[in-house]
Amino acid sequence: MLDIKLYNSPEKSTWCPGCGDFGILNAVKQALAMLELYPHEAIVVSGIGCGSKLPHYIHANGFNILHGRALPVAQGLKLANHDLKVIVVTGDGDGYGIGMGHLVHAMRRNTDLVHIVENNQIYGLTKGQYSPTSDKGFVTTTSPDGAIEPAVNPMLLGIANGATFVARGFSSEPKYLAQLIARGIQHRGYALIDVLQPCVTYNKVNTNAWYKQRAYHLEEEEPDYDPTDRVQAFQKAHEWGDRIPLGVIYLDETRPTYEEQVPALKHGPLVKQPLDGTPLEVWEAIKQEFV
Amino acid sequence: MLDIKLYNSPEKSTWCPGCGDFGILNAVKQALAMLELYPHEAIVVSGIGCGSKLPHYIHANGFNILHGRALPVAQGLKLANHDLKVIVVTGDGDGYGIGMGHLVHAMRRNTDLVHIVENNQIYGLTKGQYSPTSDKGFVTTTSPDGAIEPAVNPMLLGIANGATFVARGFSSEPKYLAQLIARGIQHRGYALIDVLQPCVTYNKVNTNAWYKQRAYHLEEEEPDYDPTDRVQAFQKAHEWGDRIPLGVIYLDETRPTYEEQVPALKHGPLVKQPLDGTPLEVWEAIKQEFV
Amino acid sequence: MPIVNDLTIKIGGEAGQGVESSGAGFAKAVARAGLFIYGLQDYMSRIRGGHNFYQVRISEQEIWTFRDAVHMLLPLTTEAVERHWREVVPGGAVLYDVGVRFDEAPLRERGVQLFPMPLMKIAEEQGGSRIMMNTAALGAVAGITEFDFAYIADIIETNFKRKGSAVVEGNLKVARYAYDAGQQQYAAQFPWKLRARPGPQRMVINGNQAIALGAIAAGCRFISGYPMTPATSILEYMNAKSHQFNIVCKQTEDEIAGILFAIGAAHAGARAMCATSGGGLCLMTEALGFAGCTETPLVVVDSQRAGPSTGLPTRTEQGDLLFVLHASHGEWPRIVLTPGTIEECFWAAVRAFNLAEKYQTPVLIMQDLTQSNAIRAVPKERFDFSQVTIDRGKLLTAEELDRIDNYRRHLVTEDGISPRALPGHPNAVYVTTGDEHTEYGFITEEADIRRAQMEKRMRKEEVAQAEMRLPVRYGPEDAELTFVGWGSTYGALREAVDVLNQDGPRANLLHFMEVWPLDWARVGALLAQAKQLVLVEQNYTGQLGRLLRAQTGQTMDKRILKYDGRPISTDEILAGVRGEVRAEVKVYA
Amino acid sequence: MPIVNDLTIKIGGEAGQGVESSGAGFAKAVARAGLFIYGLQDYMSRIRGGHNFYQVRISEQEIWTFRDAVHMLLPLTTEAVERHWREVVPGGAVLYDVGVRFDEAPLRERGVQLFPMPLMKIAEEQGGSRIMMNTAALGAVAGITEFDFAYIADIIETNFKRKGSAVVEGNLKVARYAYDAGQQQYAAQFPWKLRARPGPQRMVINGNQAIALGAIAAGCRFISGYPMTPATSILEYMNAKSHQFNIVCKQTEDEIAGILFAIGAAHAGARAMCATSGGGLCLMTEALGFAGCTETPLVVVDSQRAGPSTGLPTRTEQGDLLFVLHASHGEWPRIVLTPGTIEECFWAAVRAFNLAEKYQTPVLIMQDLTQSNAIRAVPKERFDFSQVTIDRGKLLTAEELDRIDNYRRHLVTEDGISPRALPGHPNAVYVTTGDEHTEYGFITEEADIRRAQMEKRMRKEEVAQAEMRLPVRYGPEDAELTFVGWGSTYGALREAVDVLNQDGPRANLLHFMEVWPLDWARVGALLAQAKQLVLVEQNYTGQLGRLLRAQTGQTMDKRILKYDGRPISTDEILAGVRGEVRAEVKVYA
Ligand SMILES: Cc1ncc(C[n+]2csc(CCOP(=O)(O)OP(=O)(O)O)c2C)c(N)n1
Ligand SMILES: Cc1ncc(C[n+]2csc(CCOP(=O)(O)OP(=O)(O)O)c2C)c(N)n1
Ligand code: SF4
Ligand code: SF4
Ligand SMILES: [Mg+2]
Ligand SMILES: [Mg+2]
Repeated sequence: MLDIKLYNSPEKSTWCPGCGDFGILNAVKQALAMLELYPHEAIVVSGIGCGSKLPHYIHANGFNILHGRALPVAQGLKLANHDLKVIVVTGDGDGYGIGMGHLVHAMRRNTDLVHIVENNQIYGLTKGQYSPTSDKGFVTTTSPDGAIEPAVNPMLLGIANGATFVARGFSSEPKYLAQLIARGIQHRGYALIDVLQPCVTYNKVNTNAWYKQRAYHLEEEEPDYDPTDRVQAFQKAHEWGDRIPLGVIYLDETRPTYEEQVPALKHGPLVKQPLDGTPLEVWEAIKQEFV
Repeated sequence: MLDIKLYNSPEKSTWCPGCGDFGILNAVKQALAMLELYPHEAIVVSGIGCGSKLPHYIHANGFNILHGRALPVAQGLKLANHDLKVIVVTGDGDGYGIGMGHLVHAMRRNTDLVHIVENNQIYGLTKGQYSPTSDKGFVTTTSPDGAIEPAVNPMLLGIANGATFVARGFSSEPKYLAQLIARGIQHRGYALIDVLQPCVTYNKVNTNAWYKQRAYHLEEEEPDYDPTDRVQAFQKAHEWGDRIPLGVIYLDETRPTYEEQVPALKHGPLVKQPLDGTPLEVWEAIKQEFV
Repeated sequence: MPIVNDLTIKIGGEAGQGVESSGAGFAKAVARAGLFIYGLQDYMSRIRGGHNFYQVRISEQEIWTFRDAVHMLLPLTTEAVERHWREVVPGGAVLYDVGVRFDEAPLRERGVQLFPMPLMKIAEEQGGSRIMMNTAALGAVAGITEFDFAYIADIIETNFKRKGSAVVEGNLKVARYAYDAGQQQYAAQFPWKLRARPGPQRMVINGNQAIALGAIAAGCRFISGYPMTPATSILEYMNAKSHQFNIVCKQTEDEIAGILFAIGAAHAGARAMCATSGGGLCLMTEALGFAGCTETPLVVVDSQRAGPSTGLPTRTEQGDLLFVLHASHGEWPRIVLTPGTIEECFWAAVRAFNLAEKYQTPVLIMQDLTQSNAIRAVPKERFDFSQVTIDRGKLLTAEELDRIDNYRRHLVTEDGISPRALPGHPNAVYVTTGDEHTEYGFITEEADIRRAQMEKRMRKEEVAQAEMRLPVRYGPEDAELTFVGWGSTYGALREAVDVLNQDGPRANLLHFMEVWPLDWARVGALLAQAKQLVLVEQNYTGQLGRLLRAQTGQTMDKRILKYDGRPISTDEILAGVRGEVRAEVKVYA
Repeated sequence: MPIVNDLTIKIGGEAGQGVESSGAGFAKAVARAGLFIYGLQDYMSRIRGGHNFYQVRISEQEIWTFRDAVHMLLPLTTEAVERHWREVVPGGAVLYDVGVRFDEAPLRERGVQLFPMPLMKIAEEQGGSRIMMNTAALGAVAGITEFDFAYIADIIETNFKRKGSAVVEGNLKVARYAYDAGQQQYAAQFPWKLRARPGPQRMVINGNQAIALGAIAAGCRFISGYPMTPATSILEYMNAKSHQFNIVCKQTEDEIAGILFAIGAAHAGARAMCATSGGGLCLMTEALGFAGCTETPLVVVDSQRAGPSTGLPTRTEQGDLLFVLHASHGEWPRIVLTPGTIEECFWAAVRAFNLAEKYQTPVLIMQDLTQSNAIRAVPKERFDFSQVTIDRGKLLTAEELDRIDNYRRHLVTEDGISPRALPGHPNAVYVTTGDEHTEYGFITEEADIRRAQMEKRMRKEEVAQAEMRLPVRYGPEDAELTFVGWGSTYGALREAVDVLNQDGPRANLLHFMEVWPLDWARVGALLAQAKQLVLVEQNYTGQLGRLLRAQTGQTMDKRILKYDGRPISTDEILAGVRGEVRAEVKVYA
């Protein structure tokens, strides 16, 4: 266990007091400390949104991308340097809305990274429009009659689309969350950790109390639950409303990661290969192919 | 039943002889004839790809969009004029690759349209690169070592993401397919019909014979199969390989369509509302709100 | 001697402290009293904390912009004092709660008066809640400026009534108490006064509201898009009016879907729009060209913010001009409007829908963050809805379609515009596509058809040119110096012209309210008449200047550019003209 | 009198009939015989049917483009005759299978010879398969032109060996038989002959292969993207070489992901690229600005095809220039290369990676469909890999990082370029963002930091300018007429210059191989020297001309524009200069 202070950033956070993002930040730091990953060994890649400012508030490599676009950058990064531990942090709008296409394909690919979704069921940074995880009927400035679409179910999404680690955490339980994140980092492949995150300013329905009342620890309440059983996981994934399970909902440890299967990476990370030094004979032989 | 010749276009198709798209075209025409929908009552919206040229080869309203972008246009169209029957036709690359984000959100929305995916497991029009439905290991010019990602499973995708009608057809069985399409059109909500479609030029693995050998009619072979049972459907959706079920895999007739829930559409299609004629008093009252 | 009805009040504090609502509320009260106001909002891309401000300028004459000089500063935090005390004119004052601590020496040295008051205490004791502190502050300002309390009472009524009468009562008590206290303590020392001038009502409205109103007036009943500062408020206003006008408002999964939904709706026949900022527009680029190729009418608002990339999400810029003019690969006709005032925003929206349907192509309205959010008191008659006309161009009616035969959606015509049928009529069953197509809309690769279609489409730009507005001139015809600008800087430039015409040199302004297509020969002639062309833009490279040189050969003699995300002020422009160096503004001669 | 080594052969037929492989195969055989060739591919956006052609021009001197005149037409279909017989020069011939029927009268009238042959029968009888008909046709051409059969045998060996010796044998037999038959029947009547000129080997290569090779030579080991004509072959070539060079080639879900993967890889330290066409570039627009803002080195190829929108997917255009120069909202530094020959493509790719890393910003290479696909015989020494250098700019080594302290990724420097650390070193743990940021990479909204960062980024363009290539001049210094062009039209313009300098008026060419940023004062001076500026572009609006006017004030005297998706030919340019009217080309004076 490293000292958690190692990860303190000089930047002051811009989050509202009471925001769930604080708990998530704390949990990420704890997870890194637990795994003894030094700041330079990990890179936190995020989108745009309140929660996506997280890389500025942790001392670790950080890359703060565009809205909805963290995952493809993270995958490219991992393919170029698979020595780095890649932690992706996005909002729910970011990850499940504008980023949906990338998300589904990232799940299929099973690149080794952990994807933490700060799911406050709202667009925070743009001041409170409904998000893809807002429950049906949720009233905002852009859904004055209540959201019409049923919410995206992240657990189901993960299971159906090939994610190999699908879990749910809660920002008000940072210790528990840290453990989930640590497991996600250790998991070889794409790990989704959806985090219930109260937005104290704009989401007056799904509040901290609302989540607290409903959230339970799956492995405690259902010790026989087997996350590797796809059908069981499928059924469990539907649970939302009165009771919300936390923990690993689905797990598949049998699939290789994407990068393990790329022949060009057999010799180690791409960025550690020399760029030049190809003997002239090789070039001559290639030129000969065109003659 | 209308005369199928009603739907003949003056355009000659550009498809390769033997292409599965012919069967799909035929099935769409049959379905329209069966439902006695006249050419002006339906609109066929497509993406870009071999199969997406279909609207040119059928006499009906047609709108041939960009690669991956048919679904959002189709939804906007339906919201503006819900009197039109909307038939979306895309390729597998189009629908499940570049169009994935739109697809998942369209499924959630449950806009009333039928979405036919001409799934040849390849990028046809760009001359044979692997597609999101290419099986793992499939060798093409852009996957010289075989595709690494496991194929997208369209049935699972539909079930998990909120599609209310999820079916599979086969282009070499146009009658059967026509029936599926007709059911899809009649279904109130988003209906996915994934169609096995041999690409005789670029897919030398998943050939007509390959599909023929494996495809079976679910409702015949498993008369007790209940597509409204989510768990059963989830399990059935995994079937691919030696046996491939055709028919309606999943069905949910309980969810209202998106457009039924939009208050502005209570008075009929948007395009049938007058643009002007608001009394000046109304405008004065609005101006007063700013005083 | 009192200085009546000519002052600027600035409130500064953290996000979440009600800076904007207080400022805008006070502005509205003053506007109701018959005075002109301009309200400028400055805020950070965060929800709580940090530092925001709101600046209200008040005048008896019509005003078009803010000015740098502040007469009364209301800091809610120490940071607010530190950031803004230098802006307060000597003789001006800082009014603050006694709890706000700062180094008073430099302020005194500058001659700035200090007006501490127990605002928090007043709020707690009179209203029962600290939240009412801002009400206390504004009450005090009113007292010190001897502004008729009735207007304060009135605005409190309006703004708080949906929170119940107890809240209204509380705020009224707080305001009254602070009013009296302020008047007693400081009114004598503060020369700037506010006197009501009852008269015709004026609207207090911002540019985005004006665009949304214009769109609704023009019959737009479909908006799709994705929230993005500073365009979101257009989507939100349309949502707020969706019941009254049966507007379909669709928040989509992203901006790509946003524009595509609108294209689908437009194709079906609705007047459809979307509104976004630069990053969202990037995602719409491909679809814009598709609309151009398929001849789909469409209105897209780009409310610019400071780029590149995510940039400064809550700050302003005019950085997208050349991007908007060339967005999407290949060539297709487009129309670009660049309204420069709030009333112009309204009319630009109306006009955009008519032009879009007339020329069957996308029309882009360039807005920016300043003009999206800034409010002005605008005479009501400037929004004369009876003057709004709806021109759907060559849209075929059902009756016309009943008689038609051999319908060709992309018929080659002299003006490039083809009769347009909406899908749904048996006589006009057609397909169209973003591939090159025949007159019928079928894909073709034939060179001659391609040329004919390309020329037909581009001809629409040539035809439209004739009806596009040349730059408006403000100021005398003959001048030593001619400003050249576009979009939201109109106000700052207009007032700079006024100042110069008093103090010299003689100046005027050529302002582009529409920018593409134009009759460039005439634009060139206008520019050529000027003795000295001074370009003023809020970007780094002087984009309008580059465009004008490309299209007319005319070169700007001087360029005054600002690109730090803050709106350029009349004062900064004047400084630029006079050769005074300011860090905020770059001047190139 | 035989005309030796100066002819054009054109094969036309349906997609799927092997038009391209036959044409390119023949071209390669001729190139191996020491002659220069240029092979032009024309194909439709469909997989089977329709009409494609392949045109091979052969010369003893180096050639840079095709010419309109065809000496031998090989139509595989009636349509091919109908579309192309007018291009055959009087005295030239149409060689065809007896099964191809057409109206012979007009051909005879023009003086075109008809060379029917039982090609299909030869293929079946000699080779056992109709598929070998094209081999028969090319064998016959070789016989008629009295081209040394050894080269035909040689290319058959090369092209068919992976199909096994039976196929090779069959084709050889067919070719030999047709060769003899052609020679016997028609050689005496056909004056154009091919004589081998054994000498140094030349590469037969197209522009996309050259870009891919250049990228590999420059150390690019990461390419991500999505298939799109005409850029796909770059992705495919990199895939083909992925084992040999350990290249990560990632086909992504779309072009947005394509560029973002590359940005991720580039940030990690790989030399990364993507290649697309206009539609895909539209989708990359937002990410381009992000790379510009975060100072990420990146190479993006835009192989242009005819727009707008999906347009003519398999046809050429230079329609994206202004879009590429202004793509993405806001302002950020970019470098745009516009190579005009196949060897320039190679060097542009090499240079692009060096410039990208040196200036830590995106470099765009503008390619087009013609140059993507057209092959030329290029002397091998033009691809001198020993001259390839790799300059990673201010990239900090591990040793330098070991000694560093207080690392600032976006340090403000005189040249705008900050020392760059790759993530992974304990002394350089940093974050960066597309929001405006401090030198450390943290989000900021402070005006002064914003200005400093904006100026720092834009300074890189000013600094880069000094090392960017001015337009290359071809032809004499003093000329009556100066062509101005960019990109793939170099060959057609160069040959037009040659013709004019023989026939008059005296001409030269200023060709832009790089287009942004440039030392515009020097460009302006070059343009100002010209007596008459004749712009030649493959687009509707004359985009380079507009850019040049914006940047230098120089106006083109004449514009020759083509926008029907077909490449402009030397002959069309000459016609334009001479005032001959042709439907394919628009000339504005
Ligand atoms: C392309 C683009 N569209 C829109 C935006 C505006 N925007 C910034 S954050 C955000 C949504 C934030 O919601 P979420 O992802 O849930 O994050 P949160 O703020 O709730 O943490 C949006 C729409 C943007 N930055 N870029
Ligand atoms: C934005 C964009 N990217 C790429 C392309 C090129 N493109 C055209 S069709 C196609 C894929 C076709 O595959 P699929 O959708 O499966 O249709 P099919 O041709 O197999 O019927 C691609 C990549 C394009 N037109 N637009
Ligand atoms: S707006 Fe909501 S999500 Fe954003 S910082 Fe505040 S509480 Fe957190
Ligand atoms: S390439 Fe394949 S999908 Fe395309 S038309 Fe030919 S057979 Fe059909
Ligand atoms: Mg959120
Ligand atoms: Mg396909």
